[in-house]
Amino acid sequence: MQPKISVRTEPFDAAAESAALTKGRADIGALVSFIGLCRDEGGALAALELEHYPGMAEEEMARVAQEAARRWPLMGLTAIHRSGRIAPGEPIVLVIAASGHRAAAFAAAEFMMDYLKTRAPFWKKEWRRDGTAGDWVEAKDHDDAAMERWREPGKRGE
Amino acid sequence: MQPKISVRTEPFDAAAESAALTKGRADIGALVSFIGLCRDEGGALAALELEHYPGMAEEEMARVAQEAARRWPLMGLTAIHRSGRIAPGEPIVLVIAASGHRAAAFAAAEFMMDYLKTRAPFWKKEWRRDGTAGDWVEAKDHDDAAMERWREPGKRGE
Amino acid sequence: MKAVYFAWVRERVGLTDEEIAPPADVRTVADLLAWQIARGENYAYAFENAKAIRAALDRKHVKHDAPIAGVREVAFFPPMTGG
Amino acid sequence: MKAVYFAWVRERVGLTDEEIAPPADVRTVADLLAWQIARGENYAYAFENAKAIRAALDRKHVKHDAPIAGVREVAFFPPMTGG
Repeated sequence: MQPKISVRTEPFDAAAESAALTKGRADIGALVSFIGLCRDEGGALAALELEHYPGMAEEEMARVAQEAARRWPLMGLTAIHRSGRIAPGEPIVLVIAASGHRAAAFAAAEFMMDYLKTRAPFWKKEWRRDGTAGDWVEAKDHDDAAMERWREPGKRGE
Repeated sequence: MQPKISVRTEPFDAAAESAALTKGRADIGALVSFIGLCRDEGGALAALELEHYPGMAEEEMARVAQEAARRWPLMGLTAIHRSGRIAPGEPIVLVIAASGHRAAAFAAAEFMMDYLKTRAPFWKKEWRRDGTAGDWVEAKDHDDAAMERWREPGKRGE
Repeated sequence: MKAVYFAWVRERVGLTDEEIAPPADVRTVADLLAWQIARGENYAYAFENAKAIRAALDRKHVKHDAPIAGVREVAFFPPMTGG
Repeated sequence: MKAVYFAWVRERVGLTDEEIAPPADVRTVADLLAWQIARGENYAYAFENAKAIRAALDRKHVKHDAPIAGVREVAFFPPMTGG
């Protein structure tokens, strides 16, 4: 199982990525997809600007994917992260995990997201509707906590 | 938030169902989709025949969806289960959960699947490639265990 | 009262559904299972292992000690295997 | 050694990357941060709160006590907010 990792500016086609994982095989019982979207709760956001560390972003995503593949019996794993300006409602990140059974697929997809959030070198800057630059999005403690729980014994689906 | 529940024989379009949940809104940050597929490990399976209890199947799926909506702050929840003959590699069930944040979306989607597995009145019968009827698929203890863990305190994403 | 059967319970009984009229002393699902077993070989075969039988009354899951008074539809089926 | 900066570290330093040549007694990432702060106001502003700065050596996350000997590329950036 070779994970597919990609960083790119253009949108992704989640359905096509899912189809690529399942095509021509009948051993996959569970496919879990996560799509992270640009959210605007206050109505003042024009876009998020996603900056990344070229080279390291892909390498770190690949390291996380290899760790997921080591932990769970996966038949497919795709992670695509966009960079550049992304408007509210648009997709930012896609993770798809395929496995024989649902527990492994759910756990692997959530593990990927928890690790990508805190280990993949991406940063979000807000741009406001009035054309001015907003703040850099701050990292959240609960994201670190979400990652840490995968270090505990008795991890899910393993 | 009104969950969408459906039981039907024809395939579903997961991308269209996702798009229906997110269209025209910018408050959804996380979309988790689960697709359960007909699996054939041994190579002897012609199809699974999905039998269901019309009326109760939809009602029970709706009850589980309402319970998920009560537990997590969801902005969309879709559950589609197919009935009839389904060939290996084809999709059987789709669950999509939309929320502001990923922990709630992951937990709600996995909760839906764990509950549907053990509470929704569907049964699978195997049909072999030689044309003969195989066994009725037996319920698995680990599916009951998967459901039971949602009763424990400190449930995820709540 | 309408009885409906699914999966291998349906195959063993040989019917998808039927009208049944159990006597007044059949008060619970467990009573109904015992009464069904006495109705014939097909019923005895279908319901021989009561632990393997799930029941629903008017489309809601119930345990075997649930009372059947006033129920219009009782369903018998094996543990579910959807999803 | 090439230094690269991202997000608000990049904005405060005012550069995306540069060649740096720290003296021999700068042995760890922490040493490098202290040395950077002394290089000017923009560096002092960027690196004033060392706890808020993450570092990578040759594209791998490291802690501040990591030795920098032999490293070709050092990166400084805030905690990540992708996903």
